[in-house]
Amino acid sequence: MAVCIAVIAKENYPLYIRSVATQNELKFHYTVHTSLDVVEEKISSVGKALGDQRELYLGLLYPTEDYKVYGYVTNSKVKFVIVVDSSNTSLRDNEIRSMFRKLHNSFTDVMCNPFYNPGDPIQSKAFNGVVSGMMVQTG
Amino acid sequence: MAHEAPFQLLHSELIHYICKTADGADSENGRSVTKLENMGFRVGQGLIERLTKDTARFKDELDVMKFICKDFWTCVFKKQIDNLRTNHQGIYVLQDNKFLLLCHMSAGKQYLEHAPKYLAFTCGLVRGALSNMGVKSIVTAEVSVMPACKFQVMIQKL
Amino acid sequence: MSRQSNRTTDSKKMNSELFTLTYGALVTQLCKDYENDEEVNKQLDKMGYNIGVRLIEDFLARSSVGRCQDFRETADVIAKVAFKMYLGVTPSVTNWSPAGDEFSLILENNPLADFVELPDNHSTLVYSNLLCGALRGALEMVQMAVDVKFAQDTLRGDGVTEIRMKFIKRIEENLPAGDE
Amino acid sequence: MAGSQWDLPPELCCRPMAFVALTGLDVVYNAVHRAIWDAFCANRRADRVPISFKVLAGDHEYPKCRTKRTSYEWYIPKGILKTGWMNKHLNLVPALVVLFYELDWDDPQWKEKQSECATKVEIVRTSLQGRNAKVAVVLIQKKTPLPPGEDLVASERAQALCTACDLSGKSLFVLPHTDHLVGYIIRLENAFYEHAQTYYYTEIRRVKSHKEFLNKTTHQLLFVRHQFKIAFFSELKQDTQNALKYYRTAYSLVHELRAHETNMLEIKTMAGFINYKICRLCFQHNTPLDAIAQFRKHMDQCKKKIGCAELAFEHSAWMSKQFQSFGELFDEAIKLGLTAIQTQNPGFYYQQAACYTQDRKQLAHQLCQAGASYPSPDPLDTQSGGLDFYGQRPWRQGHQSIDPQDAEKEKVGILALQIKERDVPHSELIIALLGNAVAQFKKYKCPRMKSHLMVQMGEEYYHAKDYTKAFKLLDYVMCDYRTERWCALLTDILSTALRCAYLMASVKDYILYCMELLGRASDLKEEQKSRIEKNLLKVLMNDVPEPEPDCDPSSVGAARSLWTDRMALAGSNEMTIEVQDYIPFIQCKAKFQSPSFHVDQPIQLQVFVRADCPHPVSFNKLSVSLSNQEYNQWCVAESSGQEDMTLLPGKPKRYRFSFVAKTEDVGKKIEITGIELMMGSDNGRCVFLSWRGAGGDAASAHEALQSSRSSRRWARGNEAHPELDWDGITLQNSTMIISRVPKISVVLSHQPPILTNEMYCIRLAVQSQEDAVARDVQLTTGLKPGQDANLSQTTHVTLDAFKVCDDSAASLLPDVPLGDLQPGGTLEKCIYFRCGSTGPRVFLFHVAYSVETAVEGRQIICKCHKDETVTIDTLVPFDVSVKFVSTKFEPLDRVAVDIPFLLLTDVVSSSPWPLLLASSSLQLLTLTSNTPQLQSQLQEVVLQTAECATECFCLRCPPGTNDNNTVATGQYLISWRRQSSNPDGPLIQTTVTLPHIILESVPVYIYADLPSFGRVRESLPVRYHIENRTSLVQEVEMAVEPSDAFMFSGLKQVRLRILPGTEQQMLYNYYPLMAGYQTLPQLNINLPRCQSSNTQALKRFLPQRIFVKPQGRQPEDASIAAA
Repeated sequence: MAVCIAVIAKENYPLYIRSVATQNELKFHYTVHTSLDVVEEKISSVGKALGDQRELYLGLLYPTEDYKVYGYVTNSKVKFVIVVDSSNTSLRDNEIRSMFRKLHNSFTDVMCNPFYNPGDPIQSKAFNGVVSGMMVQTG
Repeated sequence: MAHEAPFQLLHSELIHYICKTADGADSENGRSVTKLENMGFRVGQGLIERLTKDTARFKDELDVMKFICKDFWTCVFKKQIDNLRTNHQGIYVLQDNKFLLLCHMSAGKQYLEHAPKYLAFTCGLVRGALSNMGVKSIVTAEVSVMPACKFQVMIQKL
Repeated sequence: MSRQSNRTTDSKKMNSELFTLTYGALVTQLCKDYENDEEVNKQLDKMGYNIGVRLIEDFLARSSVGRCQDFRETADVIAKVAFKMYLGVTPSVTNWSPAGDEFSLILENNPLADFVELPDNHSTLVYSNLLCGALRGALEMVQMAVDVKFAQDTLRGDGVTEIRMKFIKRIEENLPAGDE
Repeated sequence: MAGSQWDLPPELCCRPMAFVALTGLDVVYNAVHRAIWDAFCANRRADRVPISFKVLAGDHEYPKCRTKRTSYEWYIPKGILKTGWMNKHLNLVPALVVLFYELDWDDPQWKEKQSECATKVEIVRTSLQGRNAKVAVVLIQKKTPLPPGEDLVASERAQALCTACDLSGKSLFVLPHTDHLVGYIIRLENAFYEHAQTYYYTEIRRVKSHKEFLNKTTHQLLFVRHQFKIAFFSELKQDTQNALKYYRTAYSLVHELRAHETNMLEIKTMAGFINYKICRLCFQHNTPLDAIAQFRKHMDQCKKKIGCAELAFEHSAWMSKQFQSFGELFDEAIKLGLTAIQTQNPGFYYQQAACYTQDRKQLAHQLCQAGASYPSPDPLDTQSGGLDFYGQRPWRQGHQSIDPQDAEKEKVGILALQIKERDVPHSELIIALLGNAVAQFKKYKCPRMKSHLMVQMGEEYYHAKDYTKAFKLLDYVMCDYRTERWCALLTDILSTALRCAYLMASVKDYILYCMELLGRASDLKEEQKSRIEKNLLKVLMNDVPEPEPDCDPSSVGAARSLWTDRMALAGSNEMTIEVQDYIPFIQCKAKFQSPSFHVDQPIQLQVFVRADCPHPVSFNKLSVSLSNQEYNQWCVAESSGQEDMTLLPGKPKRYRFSFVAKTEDVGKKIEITGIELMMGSDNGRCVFLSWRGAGGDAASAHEALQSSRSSRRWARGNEAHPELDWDGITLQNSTMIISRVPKISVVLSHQPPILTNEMYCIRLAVQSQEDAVARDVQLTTGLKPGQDANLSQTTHVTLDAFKVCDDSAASLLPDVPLGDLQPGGTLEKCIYFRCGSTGPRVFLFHVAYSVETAVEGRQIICKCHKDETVTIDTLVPFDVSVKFVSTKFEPLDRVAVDIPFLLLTDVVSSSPWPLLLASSSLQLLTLTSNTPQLQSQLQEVVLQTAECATECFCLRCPPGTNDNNTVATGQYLISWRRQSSNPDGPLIQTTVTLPHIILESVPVYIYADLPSFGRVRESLPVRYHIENRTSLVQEVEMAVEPSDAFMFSGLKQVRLRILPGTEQQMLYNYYPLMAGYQTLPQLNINLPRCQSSNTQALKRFLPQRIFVKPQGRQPEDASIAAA
């Protein structure tokens, strides 16, 4: 279960950030923002790497003392970032993957909503619902 | 949902509507063609997003182009692009020898003038798809003999 | 090529998506062009009509359905054949009026409205109104004047999407089709 | 610096090396010894064995060795590791003591020296009481030794010396003090190294041997201690593999110790030490992943071991240090060639260290209550001045039981520590660590991480009240967040920056950040925004703003006074903000109503302004600056004027400007170079927001793009003009001034085509529809520029109707004044064109004038112009053909000298219009006219299209012109004009150059005189003249052949001579017999003297036939009679 989920535009500005209410929201903004360094590095190294399987899932971006940050990039260069508590060791890699899949599917639907203007912040209720499903329930 | 009748009819309604409303001030159909193009753009964005959901990340521009010519075209127009050429300097020419949206128009010179209207949406479609893949471009189409047509994609380097 | 994906399978689905998205683009364009939702609804109905009158030929050609005996049969053909053929869904036919001249098509999911989320400032927009026009137009071509409208719409928070159809009259053969 | 309490001891961090003591060397006064010592110390590179040498006095006191305890029965250890231990074995207790002694084998007093040496050895031995350290002797000798075995004395005396000093042979060395010193030294030290190895080996054995005496219950501390010692000795022995092994066991043992409040610190300290050693060795063995894994494990195990709650900050301090020193190890390893990656580099550890120091700081703030005075006696000082064991409390050293034996002491001690913690400069530590981290992340391509850390640094500086530095850092990174559009983060940074600005009372920055925090890029709550807005307005009123919330109260006081000073000092109250780098709360867009304006219509310019702040805000002045400053005056709106300068939140306001362009700016472009909006007032403080170009700030570009794609409907319904939807407004930053539309018509009347060289007249009529007088109308006309170059050579324009202009006339006539033109009036003008070559030409008629009109009630004089062009083809007027014929109209291919012939000219008109041929003339060269004075036969002839006029001239080539070559004939001149053209207009001379002719000469010329006709049966006298044209006497044979048509009298055949230049005449009387055209009797001529010339040529001159009339009614006998 995630403590923060973010969608980042092609141009690296946030389209959607949601974090558990209890903790300092700003901190997560910073965490997500800094994680983009790694994302960009991974993206740019496509093709350079010898055995590069060009997966959309970027895996663990970097571990901090208290969080694990995972990344995923769509072919449209939109990034998803999921932050989980590093104390939460139960979470398996493929669970993270499936979370990203869910996100991606829901995001695609948002993109297909004719009333949504790509590049604008995401306000979709449906998307919000999907995200809520993945967040650590608090209070 | 076996076939594309509804889409084709919708498409021609689209053109009919746009060109009808375009009369008066901006009757020169340049403006209405732009409108069609923009609608196509938005649709292209959405389609490619769905279409590339399960594919591996693209290596480069050419990789994207190929995808447009094969998968994308197949899904939208039921066939692949017949011929893709490039000068390796950001210009690609996609040729479709039997373009779906022109098939129902009887070949013949008198229709050639209407061709732009029937291609604008598709130009937008391609441009939108590419732009969503991070490839900024200008897409133009030309018809010499119906129902064959060429789409020229000019990549805009940033 | 590197990505020989099994696209062919979902290409049908893609095509429906192409249709859905294109329709979406049309609706938003109309919303830009017209002052209020009422006019948009009207325009959609009109375009639906134009599509309907053309689509019916295609329909009769593909489906080998003959002339319908009564309105009930018509309802079934619409639901089981037409909708299936063109939208890939089969609405249920219910709520017959005692006189048998009025019924509802209940759509569990409405392909036109996949992905759509109506913004608040379009509360009175009947997003899928094209369908009404199409039905009206198509039936008119087989000498049936009907009145079609949305009774419920999931987009506006209803549980299901319901299209209400009312039979008005038979049109005499020689009468020309109504205006467009 | 403080916090050093947490630094790792140097003896832990250094690389342990075998310790060898050198005695008997006098490095001060003895040069030889000095040299030896230097050889040992100098350049100890990696290739030399790792030994640390020390020179000690022969009688040096080594640390005493405690008496070995025989049993651990009642022994209770007081701690894990003595603080002195490591240092002892690194620097105090040698593995080997080497005695240097000067002695050659053949020394005269061998005996004495030998015994002295023995005693020295003995002294050393005693001072090493109980240590296993070895002793070795080095004999410094002057002579180079003979190869082993040869020097019997040597071997025998060596033997003796060994026994005397009771040394094994292996411990006696010879050092010949010769030129190969270094070589010998290296051999020596290798030998020493072996000795050291064995020494440490035995030490390890010794420590191990204790093991069996130990029991699990009371001696856990010893288990750890021993493992550590073994590991350490192994390191000294350079056996790092085993060292690592033993350290690992030691580490696990540490964590097996029963941990409680009192010994927690000791355990953590030792754990930290051992962990350090392990990581260090892992890196050394180039297994960084092991190092990292070990460190993680270490941290996981210790994270929760906080220990004494009142001293929680100690734990954070310790944690921080752990991370820091690991970071340093990592960094060091990288310097030695290890490669790190973006996601695993020392930066993360420094960052984490910083994090823990931040915790430490917080805890310190919570726990160290101010006020309490430092207890005395100082519970922290110990009689020894230091601790006996690592990580113990000064006030209860060696105390190992669970609960402190003296609660009071405990409290005092803790208090002391807390008070000490108070004056630790935490921020310094944090900033230093962050600094290290920044350096690392910079290296490993993490720009965002870097800026994030810099933000933290900035905040730390802020907390440390170093506002200037804080401000610098924040301001530096701000733009990154702005350009990447992370509003939440930007807002956060801005808020801190604003606080700094407030506390420094830096007015400009304060205003700047207020403006941005009010703007759309900030996600502040409404109430915060309105608070900030209030402050901003205050500052603009030159008033002191309210302090920002949660500013440190102490500094707020200072800030207040700073502000009051600022406000007091006059001047410097103006400031300008370049908007394009920020996202201020006032947005601005400008557009010209149209991309071009005619000079006689007012130029309209709209400026849209919008404020995003919560409350209405008003400004004082809005001014647009244009590329041509003279117009700026018209584009100013001021609060003094009737304009309403108050902006309602989110409601765009439009300001319309319009001005009249200068007539001289026609054809120029006017650009908006900038827009300036003034807030505040001169008496208060005024801020100029200045936009570049037609507005827009750091964020607008993106917004424009988004809105262009947006599906949103422009402002719905009639509640607003559609254009007042903010995103809908598009910039139009420049406009063209184009000349006024002319109100005249230009009509051309003429008769195309042009005939070559004629003076072609085009009548130009300018009619005015102006309602004012069109002044100085000017015509520029002629060949339209930009056509084929040589057209301009052959085209000429003139206004003079009366003479043909020559080639000097230009192809374009500029600015022909036509005078003024009254309203409704018409001006006419004829222009004449002469074209020397055929083909189409484009002619330009550019009519310019100036007229006075009123724009916005202002009278302006503006120039207008109208262009007309016409394309006219040029044709030749007529074709002239010429031929030469004989007097008998037979075409001639050559002309005989001095014999008349005819020239015929045909003039065929190709003009569609009638031509008047005024006259024609010949200009002859060499030839002469046969007729006395020839005059034109086609005067005043009018030729219709395709009609032809022919002339005939009789010419001859004068004698003496050298024959047998061609000569120029001359020219044929025709002067003409269109019949329709003005009678007293000029005539055009067309000159046709006549073809050359080929001359020939004949030796004899013959011709006949005869009447123009004969009559049947009437005599017809024919006289033949024969001239000799040569300079010789010519003989001529003549014969007349009989003919049926004639009878004749005269010599039938004759032979005669003709003198040069003379002529002979022969008279014949022919008598025609039949009427009609009759061939005259053939006259055959033969020139025997010159066969060259053919007689046929001569025949050409003679008449062939004659017309014979039939006989008349009454016969004329006279004629017969005459016969």
